[in-house]
Amino acid sequence: MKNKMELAFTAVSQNESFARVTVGAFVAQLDPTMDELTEIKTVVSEAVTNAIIHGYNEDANGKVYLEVELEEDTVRLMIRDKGVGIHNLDEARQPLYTSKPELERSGMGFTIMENFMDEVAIHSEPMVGTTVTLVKTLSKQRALAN
Amino acid sequence: MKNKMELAFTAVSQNESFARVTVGAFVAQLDPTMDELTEIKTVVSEAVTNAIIHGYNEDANGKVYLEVELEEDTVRLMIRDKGVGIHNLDEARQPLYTSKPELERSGMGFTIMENFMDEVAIHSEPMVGTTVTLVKTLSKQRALAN
Amino acid sequence: IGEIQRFLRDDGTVKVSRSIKESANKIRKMKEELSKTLGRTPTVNEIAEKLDLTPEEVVFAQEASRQLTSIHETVYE
Ligand SMILES: Nc1ncnc2c1ncn2[C@@H]1O[C@H](COP(=O)(O)OP(=O)(O)O)[C@@H](O)[C@H]1O
Ligand SMILES: Nc1ncnc2c1ncn2[C@@H]1O[C@H](COP(=O)(O)OP(=O)(O)O)[C@@H](O)[C@H]1O
Ligand SMILES: [Mg+2]
Ligand SMILES: [Mg+2]
Repeated sequence: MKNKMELAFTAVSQNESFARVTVGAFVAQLDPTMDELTEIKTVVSEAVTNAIIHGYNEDANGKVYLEVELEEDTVRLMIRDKGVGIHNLDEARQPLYTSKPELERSGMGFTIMENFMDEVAIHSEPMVGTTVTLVKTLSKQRALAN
Repeated sequence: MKNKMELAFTAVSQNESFARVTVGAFVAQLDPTMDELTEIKTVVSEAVTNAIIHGYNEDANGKVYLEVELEEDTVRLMIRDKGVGIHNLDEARQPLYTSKPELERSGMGFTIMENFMDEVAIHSEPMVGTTVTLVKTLSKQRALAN
Repeated sequence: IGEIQRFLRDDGTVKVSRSIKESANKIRKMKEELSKTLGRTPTVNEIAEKLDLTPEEVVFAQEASRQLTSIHETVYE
């Protein structure tokens, strides 16, 4: 069976933790391992923080959009903002690249997403916004162990 | 500051627990007491279950819509479905009234909402759907204790 | 620091923060215990079943406690 949820929330950093719980609680239905859960919550943090800090420059009038789809053992995440967009996507995806070194950003957000997820797709248009789509198939460790 | 979230999810009963926790995690930002949090999660269960079981007759093509707004110490919840609607609202709100006695429903959903929340408003139109709006102001017990 | 003590004080109006800390500690211990007995990381349901919580509540308690810890660290910095 397919199960889906869509979420929209105010672009303020206190909602990062809320987004982690919401996605984590939804994905919990597929019974991931605690490690897989941590990985998924981590990529949610990275993408949501990017939307708030980069997309909206911390303007609380912005809204962050999040979608999660579960089908069999696969989790499909979509994080979207209607913010400033990314001019040079190749540059942005480079490890350690950050456009905001003054905020002590690590420049590792996209690299972390690529490490923890099976698929990472980024669509962005300047002044329109950015959509990050992330896919991960869970390991079914428990099923194998039984 | 005002903080808002909007959620939509597939009308299946396994999402009831997800909805409870999501609303709980959002409201936790106001640091409620355990009792207040339990009350809020309980009314979310009641309203979401009503949308799934009564509104959509458990048809998983339906979607449940949920909104939460936080402002100062006040929580405003809105639970909406585009289901069959309620023909006789006065009757529906009566304690112990249920249109589905065969499911062993208690008929106490609306009564529980009225007991746990400060305001309960129900708008419903046959074949269009039902919207339940619930408001609760938290006690500020912590502030008083200081 | 006084704020945190008040925060955690047991005076009948138990704040979420306190109860969450207890659940989160139980989750952490259960995760360690099950990792040893199973020889792999436990799943969310395995922990939830042992602690009589829903899987969603496990996620919430873990995250809420992580947030409290970061508030705590900010205060003591
Ligand atoms: N949602 C977004 N909107 C606009 N720009 C973004 C967005 N996400 C990422 N970027 C750009 O991509 C860069 C790299 O992102 P990331 O790898 O997460 O590093 P960091 O967030 O530490 O800067 C950011 O510095 C920013 O310039
Ligand atoms: N979202 C809804 N859509 C359609 N009918 C509803 C909805 N919510 C409640 N009702 C009607 O109101 C009645 C009373 O609801 P409630 O007090 O929660 O009791 P119960 O769910 O146990 O029947 C239901 O039996 C149903 O007929
Ligand atoms: Mg980043
Ligand atoms: Mg009911």
